[in-house]
Amino acid sequence: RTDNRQGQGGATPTPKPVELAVHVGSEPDTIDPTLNSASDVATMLIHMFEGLTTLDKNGTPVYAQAESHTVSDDGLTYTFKLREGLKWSDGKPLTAHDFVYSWNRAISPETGADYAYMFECIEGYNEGKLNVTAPDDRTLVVKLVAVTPYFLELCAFPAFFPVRQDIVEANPDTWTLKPETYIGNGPYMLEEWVHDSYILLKKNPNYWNASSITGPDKIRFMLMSDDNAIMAAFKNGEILFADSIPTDEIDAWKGRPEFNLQAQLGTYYISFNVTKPPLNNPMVRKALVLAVDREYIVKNIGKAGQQPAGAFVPTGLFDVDPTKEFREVGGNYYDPSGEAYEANLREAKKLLADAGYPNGEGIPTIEYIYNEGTGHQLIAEALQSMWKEIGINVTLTSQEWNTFLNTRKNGEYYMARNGWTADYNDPICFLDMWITGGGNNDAQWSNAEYDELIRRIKSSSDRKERIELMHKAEDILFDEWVVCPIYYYVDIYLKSEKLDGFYSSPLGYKYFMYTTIKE
Amino acid sequence: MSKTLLDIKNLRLSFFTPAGEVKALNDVSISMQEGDVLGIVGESGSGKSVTASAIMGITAYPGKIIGGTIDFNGHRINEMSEKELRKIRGKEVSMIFQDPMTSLNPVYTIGNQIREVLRLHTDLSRKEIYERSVELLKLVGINEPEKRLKQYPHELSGGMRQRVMIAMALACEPKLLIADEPTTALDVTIQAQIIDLMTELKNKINMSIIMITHDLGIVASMCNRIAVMYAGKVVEEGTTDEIFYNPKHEYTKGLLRSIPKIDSEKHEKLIPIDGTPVDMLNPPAGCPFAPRCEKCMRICLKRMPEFTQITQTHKSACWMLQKESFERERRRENGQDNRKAN
Amino acid sequence: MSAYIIKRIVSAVVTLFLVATLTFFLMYLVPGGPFLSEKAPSPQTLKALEEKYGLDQPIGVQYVNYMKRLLHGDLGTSLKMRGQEVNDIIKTRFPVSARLGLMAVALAILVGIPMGAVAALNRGKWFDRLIMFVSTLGIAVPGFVVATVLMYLFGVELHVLPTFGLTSPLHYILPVVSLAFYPTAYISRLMRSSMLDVLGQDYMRTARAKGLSRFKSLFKHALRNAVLPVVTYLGPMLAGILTGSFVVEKIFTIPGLGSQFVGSITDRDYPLIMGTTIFFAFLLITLNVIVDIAYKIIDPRIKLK
Amino acid sequence: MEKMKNPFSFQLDVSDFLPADDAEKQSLVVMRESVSFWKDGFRRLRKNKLAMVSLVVIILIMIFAFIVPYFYPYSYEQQIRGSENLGIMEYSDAEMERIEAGEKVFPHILGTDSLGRDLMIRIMVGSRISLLVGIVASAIILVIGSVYGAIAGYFGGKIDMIMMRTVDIIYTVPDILVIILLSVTLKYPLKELSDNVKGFGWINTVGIGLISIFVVFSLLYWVGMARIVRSQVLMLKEQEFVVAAKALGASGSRIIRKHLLTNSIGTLIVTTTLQIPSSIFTESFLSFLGLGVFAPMPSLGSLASQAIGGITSYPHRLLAPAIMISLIILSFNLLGDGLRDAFDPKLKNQEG
Amino acid sequence: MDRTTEKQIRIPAHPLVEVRNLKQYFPVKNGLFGKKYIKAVDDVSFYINKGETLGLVGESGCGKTTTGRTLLRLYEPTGGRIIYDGVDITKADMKPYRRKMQIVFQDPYASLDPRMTVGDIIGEPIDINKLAGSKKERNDMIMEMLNKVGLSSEHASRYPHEFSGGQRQRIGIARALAVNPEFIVCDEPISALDVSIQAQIVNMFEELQEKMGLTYLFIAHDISIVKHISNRIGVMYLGKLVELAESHELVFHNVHPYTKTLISAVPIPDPVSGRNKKRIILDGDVPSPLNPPGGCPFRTRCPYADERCSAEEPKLTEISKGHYAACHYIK
Ligand SMILES: Nc1ncnc2c1ncn2[C@@H]1O[C@H](COP(=O)(O)OP(=O)(O)OP(=O)(O)O)[C@@H](O)[C@H]1O
Ligand SMILES: Nc1ncnc2c1ncn2[C@@H]1O[C@H](COP(=O)(O)OP(=O)(O)OP(=O)(O)O)[C@@H](O)[C@H]1O
Ligand SMILES: [Mg+2]
Ligand SMILES: [Mg+2]
Repeated sequence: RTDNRQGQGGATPTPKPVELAVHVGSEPDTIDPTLNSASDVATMLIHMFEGLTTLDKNGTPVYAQAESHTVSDDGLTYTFKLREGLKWSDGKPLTAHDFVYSWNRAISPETGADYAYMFECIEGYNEGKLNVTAPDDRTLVVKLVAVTPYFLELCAFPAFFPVRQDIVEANPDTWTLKPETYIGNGPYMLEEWVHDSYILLKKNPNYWNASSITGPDKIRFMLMSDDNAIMAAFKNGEILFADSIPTDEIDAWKGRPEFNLQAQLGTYYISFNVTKPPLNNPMVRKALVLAVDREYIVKNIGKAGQQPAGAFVPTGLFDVDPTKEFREVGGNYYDPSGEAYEANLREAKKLLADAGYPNGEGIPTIEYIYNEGTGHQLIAEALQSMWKEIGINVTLTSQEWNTFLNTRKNGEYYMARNGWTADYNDPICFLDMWITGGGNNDAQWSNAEYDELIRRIKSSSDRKERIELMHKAEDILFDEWVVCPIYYYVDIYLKSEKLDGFYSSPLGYKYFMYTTIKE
Repeated sequence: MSKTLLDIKNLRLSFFTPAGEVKALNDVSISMQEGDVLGIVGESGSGKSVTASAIMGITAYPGKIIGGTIDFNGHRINEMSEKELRKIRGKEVSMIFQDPMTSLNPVYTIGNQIREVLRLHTDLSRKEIYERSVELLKLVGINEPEKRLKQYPHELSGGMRQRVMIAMALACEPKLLIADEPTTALDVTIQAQIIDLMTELKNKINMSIIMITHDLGIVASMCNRIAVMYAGKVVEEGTTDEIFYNPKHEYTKGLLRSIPKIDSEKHEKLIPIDGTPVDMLNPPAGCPFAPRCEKCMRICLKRMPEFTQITQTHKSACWMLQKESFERERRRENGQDNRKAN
Repeated sequence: MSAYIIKRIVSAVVTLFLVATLTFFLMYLVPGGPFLSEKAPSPQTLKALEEKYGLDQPIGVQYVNYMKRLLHGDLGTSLKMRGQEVNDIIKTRFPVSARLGLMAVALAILVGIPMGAVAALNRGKWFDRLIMFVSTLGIAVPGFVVATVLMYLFGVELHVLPTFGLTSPLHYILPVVSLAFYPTAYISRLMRSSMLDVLGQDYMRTARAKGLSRFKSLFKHALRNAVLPVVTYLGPMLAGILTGSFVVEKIFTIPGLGSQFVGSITDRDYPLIMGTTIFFAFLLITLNVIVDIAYKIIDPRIKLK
Repeated sequence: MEKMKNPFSFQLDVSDFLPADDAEKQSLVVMRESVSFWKDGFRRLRKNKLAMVSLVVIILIMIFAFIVPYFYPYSYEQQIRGSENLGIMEYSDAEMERIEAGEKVFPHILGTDSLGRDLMIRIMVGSRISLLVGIVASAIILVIGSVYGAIAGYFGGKIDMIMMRTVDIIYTVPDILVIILLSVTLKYPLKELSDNVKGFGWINTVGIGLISIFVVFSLLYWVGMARIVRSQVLMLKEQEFVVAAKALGASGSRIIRKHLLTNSIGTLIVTTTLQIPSSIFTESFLSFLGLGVFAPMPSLGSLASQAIGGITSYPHRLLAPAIMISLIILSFNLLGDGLRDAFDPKLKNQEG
Repeated sequence: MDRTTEKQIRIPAHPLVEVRNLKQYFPVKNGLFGKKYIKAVDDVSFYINKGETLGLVGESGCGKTTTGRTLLRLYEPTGGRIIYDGVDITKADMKPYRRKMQIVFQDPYASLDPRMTVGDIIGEPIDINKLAGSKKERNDMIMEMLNKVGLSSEHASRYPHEFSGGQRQRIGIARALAVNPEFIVCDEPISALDVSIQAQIVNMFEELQEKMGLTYLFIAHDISIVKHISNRIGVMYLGKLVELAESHELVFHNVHPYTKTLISAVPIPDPVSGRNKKRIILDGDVPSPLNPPGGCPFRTRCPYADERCSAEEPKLTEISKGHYAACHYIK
């Protein structure tokens, strides 16, 4: 134990438990690991549950509930060996059967999990019964459809966490609501959930590696949603960690030790509806893409050191050679730097002229929609003025969030703000969405060659081939200029200097279980 | 004659409104003896109510007494502090108002509002106050007083409410009761009841009454003295008989002529007073009645006439009266020419 | 009285029914749906979910089903906050909002009424002007500015008051004050004008003629009559404030109904939208009845019909 | 008894006692200079210093919002590169260079925002929008609410019952739902209308955003006004002058127009001026939901709510629009109070 | 059914206005679904000949105003018939009759719209009935009306609050006269006026009647005025007509105990006869029209009432020519 200062005095018989209050997000819709799709909730979940593997400080998977695994030669069968004496937080033993149940539950339509598709790589996904078996209590055998190099990473993903069959079946919808029924297997367990106020965790004595958990006795996740309130609470020391900052305050915090940023696997981009003229013309789209000064947006609006995007797949994803990034290898499709802006602009104008719209003449006013929010609006306003430079007039329309999603999804727009973050460390996350008819193919784009590429990637078991195909796919995306990337996301957060031992994964999960608070 | 109860001398009172100074009372002198029932009659806006509130010391904002004195039962009202005045109000002099509908607070019971006066001016215990309230309601002829005490003003008829107002006014057996048009809002049959009641009570507890009204009929039957006001002035004052049978001021005369009498057998044409009442913001320089007066003379338009004492008890301010003495004087001066007088 | 209550109940049921019906159809007309998010769920998942919650049925059927359940007092379960019953959500959130709201109303009344009354008594003098100036300002400054500024001033700069949650009495101060800001200003204006009316009434003259002191006549006779318009305003205001303020709850991290309600709409959480709306309507109607009765107690002339 | 003094202590002559003729009498009855109701009201209004100051302030704000922008060297949407996030009266490096080069650069009085837009001009234009919204929306509310309330109150009975139930329902049904619905349904038809139907071109000039705001107000926010007017009308319709008009054969609409509404003017003024602030705030709320003015056009409400995120770093960005809003509202309210006092003759001031 | 058409009084050949068994009940809510009625006017019949004045007296709330207004169809009558100049107008479209039948109100303050100029007030009937072809004509008509009631043309641009009560009442009369009516209901037109002004107005009414051949229903509670101006007088009590006779007859030879009380209660503006006058003082108040006593309405206050009075409602009967009274004990 690192935090036993109270004990040193010896005068206090029962030391006051150390409690850490942090903000990672607002009231969750659900804390069912299978159902969750929010990354802030995932942070809470990794404290209360554990998969077969977990991610370490470097983001690489390490054994967690599993103590070892073997992979068949064809790379399609994974056999995990679970640790001995694993227990649920209520003391009941945890077995491989629990994983079988949980994973099958995740893909069941009744469950309605957003992330069900993550189990696609396992055999039997389409039939509704996964080929996952537990020959004995400590062995789990998983049959995959294709080689999935990131499968161990997937196992660390919340959707792959085990849940307790008896309890979930008894309270299918409500088991997450009360500490008594919210049984996990992670280092912490739920003590109290006051909706819209906080979620309080305490240490789980039944965790297999409880002794290694050096973090505070209790963690209180404050469920706040007002940026100013969060900042005020952080300033006051009422919380030691804050996951969001009002954008206009970023400049003031930059350079302070509390201010942290970390690249995130995500891209802020603009969708073109490629079915609507004049956006059905790739030259026009390219002109629009080129006419954006990304550095300006990042510097003046994003402010947090986001990286101007020169392609769609963000930085931070590995290429064939794991020391190289996919992005590095793929390179930019255009130069997103500020210096190149003038040249880009010239090219954009030329493109427009070539497309038959010299100086934008003949292009009707195009509508750009975005959802409510100051940052989105500022970007929209900046884009509007940049596009005006090449003679394209854009009107801005803000929409209420759900309406916006609906409009975008149904393709009832011309241009729309968009954003995508990875669920796991593989570029496919950013590419398979563009297949014809894909649920997130907001561009309504369709390209047979591309579809075929994606199909091949998905069934390929060769990492090298896969990556190469993925580069190819991205090339097609930018041959046709389907999207207009703006910047790659970064994760900014404020962390008190008092907090030691904190780390966070590239997917944005925050680990508090090893933190200590210094005076 | 018995003791003087109220003596108002040269009272001047103005309202300082944004539109200008409204000279509501312009040199008003009235006096009354103990036991008198003084009627004040006059046009609407002639200052009757203002006079009454001045006696109570409750002149409304933005009104101010700017001259004269009010002596009541040994107190100089216009020089007393608010605190001293409060001891007199409701105890030695009480007032009831024209509209019993609005003069009672609608949200408190009758009992509550009567109790308030008694608690303020007497040291009676709760129980005694209750008994006194019951007794008072009985006195003013309200049946089932216990029940009435628990009722709210809106649950009573107009006549009943006015009785409650009277009961409240009588609570401390005041020396003087000022009734400002107490029956105007009531029906004739109810009016008759109230007037009967007041006369009866006056005799019972020996108080004096100032009766303010428009209705000459009421004055005729209940008052022994009458003051006639016009435009902030008392223009004639005398005993009831003197005013009715020997009116000296043209306004009084006109007033008497203009009312129909129910007991007259034939259809007589009414003789109205022409013209309209004075605008008190711009009162004329001379006699305020002059513009409406049939006998108006040039002097009337220029100068306010002084009082002429007709009898010990009767005085009137009219140039017509002065004219006679002026002519008498002139006759005496000239010795002859007595035919010239009109 | 009981006849009055029965009558009100009958009309309340009709109103509730109409409000529920209108909201129901409005809700479905509004684009979007409860299961949308930045990452669209797969069509299978979507279908499964819609089936699970009966959203795949024709709207008419859904309506009838909903109404049937409503009759049994069942408001359904939230679509967004998985597993939580709307009844429970209201049950846990409303008391929080209500507690805050009641305090704010109390504050507004305790400050607004004397302010208005004093202003009326000093009509036209500088004190009146000052009070009217301040209360007009109170109406003019938007709630989110008030709350944020208060939070920064007292929470961060002066560091004397906590800025979030409701764990101690101290925690109530900032949200209550922010919440009370507008109603205080409004009440004081209302009070001033009705007080001016009352001061001109005949019974005030009667009170003076009785020999009552100024203070007493004001306190006893004027206040009670003047407060009537305030009472009328109180009904809808209470309903609004008790069901919580989105802004204040969001800024001070208070688990109330107000933030929940706005959230439910952006989430298209149909049962929650319905539940909260019906609850609000119910509360509004109830409070209006209570206000009517309070009105009758204050002013016995009022007949309840 | 006082002794009579000599009545002729001053000189009188015989002619004084000659009867006065009508002309002489009449000359005395000076009827007050005729002041019409409105004139009289305005005279009283002019005496109300606070109201007059407010009026002046309103006029100044109008000039500030509607006229000054035409002469201002910056425009509200102009993003000056390199001049982002300037403080009050600050110049950017580039501008400093230009100044050193002898050029005249108009100062950014209130600084610039994060896109390098001059805040002063944005406030001016924002004031224009907010004033427009505040006044027009309040006017719409005034018209719809008062007509509706007057009809319900005047006809009474079943009509009243149905109309007031409708009001209750509109009041209770969540407005956001309706607004969202309108935000998706209104825009394109309005655009259609302005583009394709003759005579509706003005819609584009005013802006579809503004028009749709007004539609929202005319659908949702008039109910409070309707209630107030109704209760006023219930009181007024018992007045004899209304019966008189009926006896003369006046129609319901005439009575409502000529008698009931004109006599509710005091209430109408006050309620309307109180409505202005909430209209201004509602606009910024609506623009979030996709119904307000479209970016980059600012309104005071949206300027304030966007600045709230930078309250510690750039407090002036919040303060400036907030003060402007307060100023507008304060002056409208004080003027409204003044108007009410001036035009409501029944307000007595009786306090001893 | 029969009762409603029953003839209570003999009606001469061609009366201008005829009212038969007029009823006006105002519904008041009672309990949950119950309704009660205020029988403001209950089975009242009378007629008015052309050029005649019928006075109507009675205590406050006895239904005088309601009678007058129902007669003008300002309220829809609950029962009975109104016949104007031989035409039954109980259900007729009133538009043409609004020009023939007018009303003057009690309260000169409340009956003039404070927001209109005098000119507009008088112009209103002209506008409504489109009596003037041009603006000038309208102006001329307004001036004519003003002159008719003794006001000058310069008054047209002023507002009511600038006038004294008497002048306002003149404005009210001018408004009624603007349509050139034949029949005017005068609803206590002088009660709110100063004594010295009352006579002016009464005289004016008389002059106008002479000049224009007007017919009046003259409502007042002051019986001396009513007697002065009316040819015949009806006395109402609690919604019923209790006595109807020639004015002189009614004042000096009245038979109904209520009429007697009413007349005795009028204060005489003469000290001697005033002091000596024997007044009948009634106990109590007029009962509420919501719960009228059964039988004779007056029985609760009548000094002569007995069982018969509570059991049976007396009918209006003709006791001498043109003199009707409703009392069981008419000598
Ligand atoms: N509060 C006030 N402000 C201004 N002027 C006032 C005020 N009260 C009374 N007056 C003026 O004082 C004058 C006398 O009023 P007062 O009420 O005494 O008349 P009155 O004789 O009682 O009339 P009425 O018979 O109508 O009651 C009137 O001209 C009136 O305009
Ligand atoms: N519109 C109405 N609705 C309900 N009740 C009414 C209405 N108008 C009059 N009444 C009632 O009808 C009865 C007769 O009223 P009305 O006004 O005719 O009496 P009135 O003889 O004219 O009295 P007053 O002398 O006070 O003018 C009263 O009890 C009154 O309350
Ligand atoms: Mg008076
Ligand atoms: Mg009447």
